[in-house]
Amino acid sequence: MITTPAPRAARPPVQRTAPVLRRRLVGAYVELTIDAPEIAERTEPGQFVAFAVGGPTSAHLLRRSIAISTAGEGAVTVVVSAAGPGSTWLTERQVGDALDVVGPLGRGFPIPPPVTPALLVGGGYGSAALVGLAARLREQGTHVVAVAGAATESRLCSVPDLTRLADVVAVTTDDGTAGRRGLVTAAVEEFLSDAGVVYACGPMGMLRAVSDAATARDVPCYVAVEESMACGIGVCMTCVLPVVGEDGRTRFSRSCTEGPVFGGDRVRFADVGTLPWDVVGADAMGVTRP
Amino acid sequence: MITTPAPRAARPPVQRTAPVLRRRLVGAYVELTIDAPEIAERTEPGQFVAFAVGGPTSAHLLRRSIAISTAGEGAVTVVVSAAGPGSTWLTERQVGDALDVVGPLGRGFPIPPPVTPALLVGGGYGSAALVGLAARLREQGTHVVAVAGAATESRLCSVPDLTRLADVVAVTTDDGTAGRRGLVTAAVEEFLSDAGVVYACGPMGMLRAVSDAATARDVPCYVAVEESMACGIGVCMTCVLPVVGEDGRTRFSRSCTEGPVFGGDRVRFADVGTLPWDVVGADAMGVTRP
Amino acid sequence: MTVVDAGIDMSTALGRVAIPSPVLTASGCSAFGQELEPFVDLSAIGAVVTKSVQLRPRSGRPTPRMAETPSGMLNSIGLQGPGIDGLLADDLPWLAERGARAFVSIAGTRVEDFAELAERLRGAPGVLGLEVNISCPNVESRGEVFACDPAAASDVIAAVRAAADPAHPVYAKLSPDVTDIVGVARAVTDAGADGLSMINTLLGLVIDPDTMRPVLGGVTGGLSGPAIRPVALRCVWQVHQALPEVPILGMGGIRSGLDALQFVLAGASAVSVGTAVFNDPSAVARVHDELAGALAQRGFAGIGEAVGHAHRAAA
Amino acid sequence: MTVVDAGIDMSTALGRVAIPSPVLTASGCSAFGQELEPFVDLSAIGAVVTKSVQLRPRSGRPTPRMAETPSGMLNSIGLQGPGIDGLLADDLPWLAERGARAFVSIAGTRVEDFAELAERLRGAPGVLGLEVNISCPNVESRGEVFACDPAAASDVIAAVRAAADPAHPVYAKLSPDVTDIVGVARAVTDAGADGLSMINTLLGLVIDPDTMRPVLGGVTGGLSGPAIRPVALRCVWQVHQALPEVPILGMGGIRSGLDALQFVLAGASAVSVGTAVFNDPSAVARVHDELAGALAQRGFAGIGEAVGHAHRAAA
Ligand SMILES: Cc1cc2nc3c(=O)[nH]c(=O)nc-3n(C[C@H](O)[C@H](O)[C@H](O)COP(=O)(O)OP(=O)(O)OC[C@H]3O[C@@H](n4cnc5c(N)ncnc54)[C@H](O)[C@@H]3O)c2cc1C
Ligand SMILES: Cc1cc2nc3c(=O)[nH]c(=O)nc-3n(C[C@H](O)[C@H](O)[C@H](O)COP(=O)(O)OP(=O)(O)OC[C@H]3O[C@@H](n4cnc5c(N)ncnc54)[C@H](O)[C@@H]3O)c2cc1C
Ligand SMILES: Cc1cc2nc3c(=O)[nH]c(=O)nc-3n(C[C@H](O)[C@H](O)[C@H](O)COP(=O)(O)O)c2cc1C
Ligand SMILES: Cc1cc2nc3c(=O)[nH]c(=O)nc-3n(C[C@H](O)[C@H](O)[C@H](O)COP(=O)(O)O)c2cc1C
Ligand code: FES
Ligand code: FES
Repeated sequence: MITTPAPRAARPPVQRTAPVLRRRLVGAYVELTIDAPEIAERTEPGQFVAFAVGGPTSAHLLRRSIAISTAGEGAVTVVVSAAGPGSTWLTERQVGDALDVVGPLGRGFPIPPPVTPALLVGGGYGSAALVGLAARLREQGTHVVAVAGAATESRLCSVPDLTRLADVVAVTTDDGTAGRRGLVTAAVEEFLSDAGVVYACGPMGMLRAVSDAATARDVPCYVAVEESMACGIGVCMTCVLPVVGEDGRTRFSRSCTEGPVFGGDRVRFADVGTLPWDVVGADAMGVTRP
Repeated sequence: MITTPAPRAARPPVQRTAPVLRRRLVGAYVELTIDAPEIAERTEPGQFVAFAVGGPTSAHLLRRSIAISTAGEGAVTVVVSAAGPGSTWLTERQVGDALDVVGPLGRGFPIPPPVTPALLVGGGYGSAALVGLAARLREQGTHVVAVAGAATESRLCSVPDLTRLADVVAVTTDDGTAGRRGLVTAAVEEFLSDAGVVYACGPMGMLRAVSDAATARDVPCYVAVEESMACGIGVCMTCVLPVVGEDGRTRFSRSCTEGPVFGGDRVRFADVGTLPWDVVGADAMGVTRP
Repeated sequence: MTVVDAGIDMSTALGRVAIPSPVLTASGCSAFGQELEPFVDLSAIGAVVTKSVQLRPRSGRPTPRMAETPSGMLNSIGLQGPGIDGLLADDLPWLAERGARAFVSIAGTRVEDFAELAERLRGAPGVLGLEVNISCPNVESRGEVFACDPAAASDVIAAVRAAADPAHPVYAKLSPDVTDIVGVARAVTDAGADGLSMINTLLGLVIDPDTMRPVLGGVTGGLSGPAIRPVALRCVWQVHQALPEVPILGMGGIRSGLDALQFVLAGASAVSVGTAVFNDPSAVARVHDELAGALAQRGFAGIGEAVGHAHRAAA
Repeated sequence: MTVVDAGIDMSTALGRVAIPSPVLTASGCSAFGQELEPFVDLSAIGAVVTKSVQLRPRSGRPTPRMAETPSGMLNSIGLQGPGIDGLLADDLPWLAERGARAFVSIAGTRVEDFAELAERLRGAPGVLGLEVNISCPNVESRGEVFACDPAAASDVIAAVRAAADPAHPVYAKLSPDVTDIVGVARAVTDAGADGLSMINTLLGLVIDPDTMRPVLGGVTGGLSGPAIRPVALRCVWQVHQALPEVPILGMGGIRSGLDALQFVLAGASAVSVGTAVFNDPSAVARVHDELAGALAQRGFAGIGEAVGHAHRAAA
């Protein structure tokens, strides 16, 4: 394995009621900035927050996890895509509305020494999660190349921010409505040779492709995964993935507290949704070596 | 029995999405006016509407029944008191928000010949339900006396409207913060001798007292009751009261479709919440004549 | 949702009797149909499943009869109703005149009551079949609910099947409050049930924090609505898996076409919409339209193909 | 809600062991307590009820492991956990160091497994007692769940009671998916249970309308959350009515102090907060405060007086 697992965040999360300070449409998404100083001051790039949805009459009990795009000056910014009822409700919040939020949650991206050139790869709203990271890397003088891809122009995200922060930015769309036509992975191949570390956030298929490409070239790659989460804080065990630990053994690891940032080479993407025999404790489930 | 049961409404209800046109605080209540022409044109004084509450993420399945205060010019006005989660949600609606509403529901107040002097008695937000009636009676030249009572000033309702529409208005509060100190019933006693018909809307205790007083003087009295309703349209049988029919037999009658307006002398107030042996079908429940 | 009208074949059957739509009302949630007329074309829906009727008129229980619960409600109506005479005199003719099909729910506290009701309903106008509500206390067995005892449940169904018009399909309505619903399903099917209605309400209780007493006059009541949908789907799934040839009328928390689709995929060939009608009086018609759209979007030519599909896809 | 701190006596007991608060976590809904530390003072709550542990470490089931449902959720975790060795080595010492009480949930697929777990937990630091999760398939009886069979359930409880530290109260955790919960309660109490935890999840199913297959890898899963609260309250009510002297740890959909109050009034002397923690990580502490306020507002001097009050008020 090339990667070292991301360390635990330095500070624990808090739960707060945070008013919406700003709301902005960004292509197909809604960007919300909330007033949450104690969350902002604790945030490390790559962490996420969890919002209660639907207000006091809600039938939706579970929080929705949303990656933190940027955190600073007392505020936290997120980009939300209206997928189902919970995220749709979030995108409908207006300035002044109060949100019940827990964060920052999970582990951030490990930060490389300043001299290591970094390649950041975002897919869809996944690019938002890389903005804080890009800022942090730029701050310490790291050379940053960013690739933002999406199915179509309206589903691109954070391109202006990344353009401002990165040394090089490439945009790809599957349908060619913006940037180069094609998948992000094509652009990634091109920049990989100059990269010392890769960070990726986006759909699972993309994470897998980016991680495979980087690992094949011996470049450490960190991915921020998106697994269905019931609690977001590590107590329910719904969000697990088969991840290879430092001892070489695979465990079902919680993406909320042991992730969402994992070494890409450590995530057994092909086995997600299955129970491989060599996962620790699979034997007790009756799964034996084939 | 002095009263004839209220007849069915002339026109059936409709279900519509109605935007809020106006929102106004009235003491402890919120008055909402909604844009619902098809409901407005069908409304008879005394009918009610039923609102879905909590929006698309709501855990509250049941509609909330709210009396219609006035209906006209394409709009319906209601006065809502924030009691539990559903009514609180209603009071939080803003101009432009869309409400899912069914109405008009139930039976209206039977209208007397113009020459019959009418006494209208409202308790708390119950006074709102009398405004449309007062307007209708005034239109046909009936002499109208209105008594509006409440526990305290902030819980009075529709006093300006009733003052405009009625020939005489009396206000009472239990704590004396407005009008005369005391219960509405004291004022009622005073006006009863000149009344040819009484209409009352308010808490059950008040309805019973007003109805008893009127009936004792042989004045027909119609009350609009408030029973817990699951459907509001007559299909669930949750909202029943023991009511004496024209054949003299008591039935568990649905307050949503056979009411909410009942002849006060026909409602067996003392037996509400019990199963008297002489209710039609009580024998099949194992309740026998004592 | 966009409703795709791709000429989906929505006709299905209750037992061997064809119906034009797989979406029906649920017993006790649409009375005898009259009140839905302003909102729904009663002749276009699968059938009106009438409020469970007994031999004699019943007052039902004292109020309070309901409590709202998270995504559901508790009721304790106590089967208020006109009795079989009233049903035959007023309600069935009214429905028949309008061309609406009545799937008549019958209830009783003795096996003979059920049989007598079935007998009385032979040849009644507009009656399509019988749904037997066995979630009633059995007076001959210290009040144990028929549906909770496979033997008692079978006795009722056998008696009804024998007494009923042979052309009337007889559906047994099962309670989820049992350790082994497949066992009950098997027993009543062996006794002659032509189909199964699943599920009736779950037994529940709510305490009023103000009075500090149970809210309902009857202490416990029946829990219904979307809250119970996962339990209902599990029952339908288990029974269809064990008895794939037995038709199922699925219900429990159906509110949308996609909810109905889940029941169909799990094995129901028709569905009832109950509590959702209280939220949306036109729910039965809306669910029909949404279900048709959902089936079309998924490439089904008709509802028939979709019944039990979730089991087959596994193979 | 205004929390009235009127010096309400919130101390209660699990069996004969005193605890300072009647509000506990629920097994499987707060892992082993660590992750709640930023949100809750673990030494102030009644106890941390730990995730059910088995003899060996378990991976749990493949994902997806959950589906959100109206006012609830379905889960199929498959008891992922470190096994008893891990628990003894890491989790219990961690809790003990912080002065938190551990009510250890144990699970197995054979009677002997349960007994061995109880034996291993004798004298372990910080252990207050055992909650026996009998909602597991019994490998010796074709996978029938222990909790659904009074005899199998009693066997487990008798074996655990015999093997456990005599100072440890043993609570049997009951499943609502039975025809007669009072019968199961009576059987396990006769077998030596010091108390009853009620209820575990209801068996449910959700089908994904896109894949047209069950959402969960394990097909069915456990339904929890406010949706099931009326069922849980009914179970507590029935069992307390039949066995008023048996202590009950009530749970199922508790989200607020008034929800907890309902359980106490119905007969629970303590409560667990499960799924609500996913909505609000500080729920356990909040429910304690709200319950204290609610009891004070109603004139109770302590929680003890309120236990079962809804039954007494009837008289
Ligand atoms: C670490 C993390 C970061 C995320 N960041 C973002 C972000 O920046 N912007 C954004 O728009 N979305 C983000 N998501 C996805 C977002 O959480 C889901 O889209 C959202 O939960 C869907 O909720 P819903 O009510 O709209 O959909 P529903 O389908 O109704 O959700 C039902 C349940 O499934 C869960 N669920 C459904 N889809 C997902 C998913 N893709 N990932 C996780 N859980 C899911 C929900 O949380 C909910 O519990 C992130 C998810 C995770 C785990
Ligand atoms: C015919 C009629 C006319 C009404 N007119 C008005 C009005 O003009 N203004 C107004 O503010 N309120 C009115 N109400 C009362 C109003 O419907 C209830 O206050 C409201 O339903 C309470 O809902 P909630 O969610 O706030 O309370 P909750 O206590 O959470 O309600 C729980 C359930 O109980 C029912 N319920 C609770 N209290 C009542 C009640 N008093 N009457 C009927 N059902 C109840 C609710 O509808 C709901 O189904 C009327 C009720 C009826 C039946
Ligand atoms: C108010 C009410 C009354 C009911 N009455 C009956 C009844 O008379 N007979 C019957 O078999 N089921 C009755 N039921 C159960 C429903 O028919 C249905 O089985 C159950 O509510 C689940 O479906 P739902 O969640 O769609 O309501 C009643 C349900 C409710 C809510
Ligand atoms: C994700 C999850 C995991 C659970 N794991 C366990 C478990 O390991 N052992 C157990 O006895 N109960 C387990 N339960 C059941 C809960 O302890 C509780 O009995 C049930 O969820 C009802 O309470 P609630 O509605 O407050 O969650 C689990 C519940 C959930 C939601
Ligand atoms: S979401 Fe609960 S453990 Fe990760
Ligand atoms: S509220 Fe349903 S019948 Fe009256």
